[in-house]
Amino acid sequence: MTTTPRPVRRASPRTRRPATPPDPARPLLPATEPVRLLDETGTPLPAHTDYPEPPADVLRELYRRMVVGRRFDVQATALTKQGRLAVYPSSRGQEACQVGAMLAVRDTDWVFPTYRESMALVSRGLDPVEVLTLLRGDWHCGYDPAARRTAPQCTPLATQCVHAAGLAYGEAHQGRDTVALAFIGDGATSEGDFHEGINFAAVFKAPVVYFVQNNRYAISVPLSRQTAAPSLAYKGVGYGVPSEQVDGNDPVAVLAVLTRAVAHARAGNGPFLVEAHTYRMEPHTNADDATRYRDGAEVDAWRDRDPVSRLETYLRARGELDDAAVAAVADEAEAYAAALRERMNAQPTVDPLSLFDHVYAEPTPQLVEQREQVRAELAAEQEGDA
Amino acid sequence: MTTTPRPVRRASPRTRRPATPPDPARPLLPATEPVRLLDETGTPLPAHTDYPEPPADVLRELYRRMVVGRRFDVQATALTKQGRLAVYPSSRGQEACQVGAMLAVRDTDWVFPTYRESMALVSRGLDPVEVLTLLRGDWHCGYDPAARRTAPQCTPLATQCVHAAGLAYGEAHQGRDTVALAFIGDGATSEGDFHEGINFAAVFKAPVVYFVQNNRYAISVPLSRQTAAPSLAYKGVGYGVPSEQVDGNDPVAVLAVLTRAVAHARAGNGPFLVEAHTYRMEPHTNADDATRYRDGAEVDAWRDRDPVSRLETYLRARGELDDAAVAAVADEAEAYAAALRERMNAQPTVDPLSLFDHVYAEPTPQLVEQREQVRAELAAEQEGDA
Amino acid sequence: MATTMAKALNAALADAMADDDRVVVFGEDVGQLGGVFRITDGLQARFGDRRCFDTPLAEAGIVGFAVGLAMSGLRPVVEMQFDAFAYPAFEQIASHVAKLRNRTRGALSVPIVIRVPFAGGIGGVEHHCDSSEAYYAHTPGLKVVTPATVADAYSLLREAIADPDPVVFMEPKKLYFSSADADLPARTEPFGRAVVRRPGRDATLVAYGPAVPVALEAAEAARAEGWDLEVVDVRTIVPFDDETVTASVRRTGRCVVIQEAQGFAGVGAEIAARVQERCFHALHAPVLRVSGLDIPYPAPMLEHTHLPGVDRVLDTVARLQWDDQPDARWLPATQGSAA
Amino acid sequence: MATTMAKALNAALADAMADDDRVVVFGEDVGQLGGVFRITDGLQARFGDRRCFDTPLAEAGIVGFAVGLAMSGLRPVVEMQFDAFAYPAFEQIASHVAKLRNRTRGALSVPIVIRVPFAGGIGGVEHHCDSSEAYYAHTPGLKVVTPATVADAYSLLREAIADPDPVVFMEPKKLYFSSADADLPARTEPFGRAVVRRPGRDATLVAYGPAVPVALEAAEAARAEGWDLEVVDVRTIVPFDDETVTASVRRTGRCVVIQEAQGFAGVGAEIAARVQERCFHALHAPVLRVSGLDIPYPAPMLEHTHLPGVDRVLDTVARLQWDDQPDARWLPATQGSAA
Ligand SMILES: Cc1ncc(C[n+]2csc(CCOP(=O)(O)OP(=O)(O)O)c2C)c(N)n1
Ligand SMILES: Cc1ncc(C[n+]2csc(CCOP(=O)(O)OP(=O)(O)O)c2C)c(N)n1
Ligand SMILES: [Mg+2]
Ligand SMILES: [Mg+2]
Repeated sequence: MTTTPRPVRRASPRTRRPATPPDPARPLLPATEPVRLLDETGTPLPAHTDYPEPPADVLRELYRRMVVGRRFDVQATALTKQGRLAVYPSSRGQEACQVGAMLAVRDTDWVFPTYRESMALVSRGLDPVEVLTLLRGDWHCGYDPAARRTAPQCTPLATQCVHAAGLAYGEAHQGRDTVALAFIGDGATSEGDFHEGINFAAVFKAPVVYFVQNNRYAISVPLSRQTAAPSLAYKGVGYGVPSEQVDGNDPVAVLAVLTRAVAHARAGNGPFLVEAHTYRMEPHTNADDATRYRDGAEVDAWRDRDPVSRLETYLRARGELDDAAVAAVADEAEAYAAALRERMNAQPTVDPLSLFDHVYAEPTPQLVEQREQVRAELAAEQEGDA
Repeated sequence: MTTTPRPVRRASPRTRRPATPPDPARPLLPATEPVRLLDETGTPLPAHTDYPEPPADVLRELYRRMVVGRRFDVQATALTKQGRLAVYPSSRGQEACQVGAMLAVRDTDWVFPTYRESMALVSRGLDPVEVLTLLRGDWHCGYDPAARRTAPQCTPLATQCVHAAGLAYGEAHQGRDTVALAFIGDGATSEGDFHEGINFAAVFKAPVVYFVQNNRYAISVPLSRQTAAPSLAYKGVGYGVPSEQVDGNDPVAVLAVLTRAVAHARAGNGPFLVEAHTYRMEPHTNADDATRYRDGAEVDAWRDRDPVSRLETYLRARGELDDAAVAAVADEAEAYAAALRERMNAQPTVDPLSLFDHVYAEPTPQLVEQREQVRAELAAEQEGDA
Repeated sequence: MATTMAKALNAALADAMADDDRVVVFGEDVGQLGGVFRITDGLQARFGDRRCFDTPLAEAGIVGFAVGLAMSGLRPVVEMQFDAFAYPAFEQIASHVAKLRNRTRGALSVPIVIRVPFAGGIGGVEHHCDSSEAYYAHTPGLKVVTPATVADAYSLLREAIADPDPVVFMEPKKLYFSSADADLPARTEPFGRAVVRRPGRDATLVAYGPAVPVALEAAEAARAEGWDLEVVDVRTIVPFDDETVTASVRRTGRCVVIQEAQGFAGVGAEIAARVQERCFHALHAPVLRVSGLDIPYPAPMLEHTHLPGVDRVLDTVARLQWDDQPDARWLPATQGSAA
Repeated sequence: MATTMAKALNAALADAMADDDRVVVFGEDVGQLGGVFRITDGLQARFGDRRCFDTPLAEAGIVGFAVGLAMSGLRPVVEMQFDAFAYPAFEQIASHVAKLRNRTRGALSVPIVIRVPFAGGIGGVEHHCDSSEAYYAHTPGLKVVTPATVADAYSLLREAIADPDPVVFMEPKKLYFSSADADLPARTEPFGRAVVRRPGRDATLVAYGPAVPVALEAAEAARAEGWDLEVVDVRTIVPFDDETVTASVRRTGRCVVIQEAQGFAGVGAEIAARVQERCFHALHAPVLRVSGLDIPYPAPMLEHTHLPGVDRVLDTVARLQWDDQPDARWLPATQGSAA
């Protein structure tokens, strides 16, 4: 049954109530444009009242780590060609996000990375061989998450958003001022776990920063298939979570925005949502063929917004970086890559019987039985080989 | 590692860019206050430019169905006491929403109800005995969803939000102008499926109206534990979905807002999100004890905002309703309840062997075997009885 | 002292919370309401709303939040309101809860207890009566436990909370309000031990959770038919106690496995497969199974047809080839198919 | 003509779409990319993006959307990108896809095909190699199908799309690029029929999906040991073909069930339980099982230890009590436990 609404004559026709109360959405919505402190050429933009620029020494460190991070990333892709890595998802083009985020948190904070955050993790100081263990294939997680306060690189998309909420709440519950930083991709924001995670964090005022690297693709699927929202940062208000969008290829802005977001969370104000607009320069992984779904012109356009050269230009212009410093960082990056290459050349050995060690704290009788069976199989194999 | 941001001197210090582009969130955000056309006493408010009032004949029909609906609801609760229903979730207090929604859609539109929408369904014209089948316990769904274009009353919370998106898209795909109306409660908006459903609808521009009856409780859990958002309607913008909030106890406003939302969807503009602020007057179901988690004063306060008497007052004031008409509607409601009572007194019979009929289109050999076993068991039982 | 399983579970939670500050209890309606089955009754009042609290209505959220809390050093005990409403959390359970210890070579453990009121027999409407234990039992890394007695309810839940591994704790809804004498705090056999609830010489009934009382009742009724049946209560599905079960079957030479869940690829299949593997030469008849039908859980008025009751158990015991003749059921079909 | 399983699946989708306008294909990356395994390659180019399209990245969304599309009269075929990434959709699958026909007394049917690339053997990292078929097989209302040959891949997928019931179509990833001669459009045996892939007299190997080539290889290798093994390919786990399997085992008198999935409460347990129930008097040895270990799927470098290979199968065949002596493995344990 349908009804065709029509206006009704009223006793005292007036228009809508004049005085509207203050809009509760305003403090939660992002600025309509991404925050930028540098333009695309690396020239500083007018000072941003909300986001003071990080100090020069921090920016030099940011530069150093981005250069090393990029070199690491290139090396890792090369390792896939040499069969030393099963697969590698590059974050080339996302250096400002990967490294900026790690400079925004403390060593005591927890980080919840996805499979794409290898660069972030080595930038955090994790051993690159341990970071690449998952992708080399000798075990699922190569580092000690508790010791490094870094969750395993997460493959089931968006699931880490909920863990971050729980960890952050649990830390606060125990009187510690830990912040949790959860990485997530544009595509993964479509998953229910993103919704549930940020909502739990908001309801429990858990100190979490949700950091969306919107690199415009989820494998082949463009952003337009993930959302009809003006931008992903607009999701914050629906959870009562303040949000911001930032130019993800502006390293200074990324660091500034995340620093403030982390401070917001640490101060007990609950979660914060940051969306960085960036671009995945490489295919999804080395196994992907990006030419099937996007053209080179688009990639080229983003090449011009390269975050590393942008920061270099800026720091040089400010006199914070000269040729010698740039060369020194480049050398450091080469040395880092060479050391990694060499260590990755060693074929790792994994004891097959270790398969049974960590299913439960103590293996069940069934697993003990299966371990004996495998032990016998291995012994027979060796006999066969001998 | 932490960085303490500090301002940097710049070449040409200026403040933030002056000209900001138009805010893309604005057209999607709800008005900061719920839409109301009647105040709590039933007095009309100043005309609302966005929401013209529905015509008088429709309002009289709304009143009639609300009175019948309420009577049905009371009868259903009574049937639980007589053991004729296993359980009944009352929607008393939500009559404006339950009935208003059904007047906003066409018979050819699809409705996706939850377990709480019994009143809506009988208001849609479904046979009340069929509607109560689920709750009486003779089968899961008593009506033919395809024939009545009404999905089974949904228990797994929020899952129907995704079905509605698919149905609406599928209808449009086949050139039909069907709108899907999906009911959902405040609590269920926390589920991932709400997020995924409304996002799919938005990305595919599927004609769905998501209608949140925010009755302030999910069983015992108050709204404050579901969200930190200013209100649930603020979730729309994060999906690019326009949204509105409405006084859910103002029947005229509910109908006006939903009518416009349905028109928006039917016109090909994609989904629309409506949040109705209302209150569940009864316990969650007859099996619940609401005194454990809320006090009578709160319930009493909402009694003063009763949607039925509000509409009655208004229609009487407008001369659209007089004592005779009110009495006639009351009589109709009584007759409806009496007929229902009588039909529900008959003990339904269900053939146990029908258990095997609708697992697959054709029973598998395994089910055929099991059916024979049950047939034998039943025969033995009968023999035993005889 | 006579008490109910619901009260025993409540006492186990309260005692665990009193003994260990790290234990936190949360879920839907577990706070002020005390849970729809009142298993968490009074915990918020006693321990405060930082130790026992309601969450937003989202099960993946609840389990994932528990994962994070466990990473921070707490010991979360979460309630899924009903069996089928744990399904939204399936990814969190299968891909994280079950695997985190393994994925991190033991560096992270997630000692979470996921309480799942399960199975039927209470006249619940659809989606409120699923038997979902097989999904969890088939997922390595989870322990799966289900009490059938009041004392076990207390003891197994205490052990689950203290256990270093994640435990899916399946509570048979229909037994919540059955009462028995139990001196709480009771401590019964540990995880990994099945228990002979009733000794017998002629055949072994293996059952767990809601099927245990059915097995006991059937064993009682079987006396009239001249059968002396042993009843083994599995208690912990994972880890499974092969020793107790096989010892019993080797003694009796016959075995029927009883579960309430739909039969196909259920836990009963595993038990039947294991028993015949290990007891082949002791068996005088195939291991038979009694289970729910392979159908979606039916509406209340039909559930008694679905549920394996005493008659179905006795019919099956009768087919244990007491005369050493092959089961007639399979003969005609075979001859047909062999032709 | 030699073709691969991937190509056969692609052809089945294309032919189904050409034959029936109602067939729509969607999921993650199935459009322009053609799927990460290229199973949907070219479909969007040929049929347009209303018939083959990408969705937001959300599996419950994909399956729930398919439910709605099916209600509107379409025939959705959805792709879950990998096995473990179907878990977010578990509630939609278990509570709606499997049950809608039943819940509505047949008024609504949801003829959806859920394609799940599953199992390992391809060096995939964690969460990309789960064998999840048992979760679906244990859920009444779903049909569960898994091809092991190129021709079956085509034929079973066509049948799945035409079937009035929802079908979980499990595609063994490691077989995608194995090729065989197959004249497409091929039509093989219908749902509900297992097939004897290799006749033999001494024992029956029952396998499905990725385990079938292992079984065949083992049967070949077993000739050297003097065993003539029959191999039965189950093909459709639900509905299960008792007739073919039991006829084979009655002929051979011995049976080994092979699955790649972790063993506990898996499909192999069901098959073993059924076979011993139905063939008890024909069996010269217990029905044995070969499966993956009861551990989370391991990292690539260890997967060969996990996966049931030819040696594990032959070791198991060797234990089929050819000398009619009880299995020595169980004896010491038993005596220990009986003591
Ligand atoms: C639950 C789940 N579904 C599907 C996948 C397969 N998958 C891996 S990465 C990916 C795309 C993710 O895109 P986005 O979130 O934008 O992150 P990005 O890769 O761009 O960093 C998909 C679909 C997965 N890992 N988990
Ligand atoms: C997935 C799921 N989880 C839990 C439940 C149990 N449950 C039934 S109703 C309900 C509360 C729902 O609250 P709300 O969405 O506000 O709707 P209302 O009952 O107020 O109409 C809960 C938790 C369920 N039905 N489904
Ligand atoms: Mg992306
Ligand atoms: Mg509510």
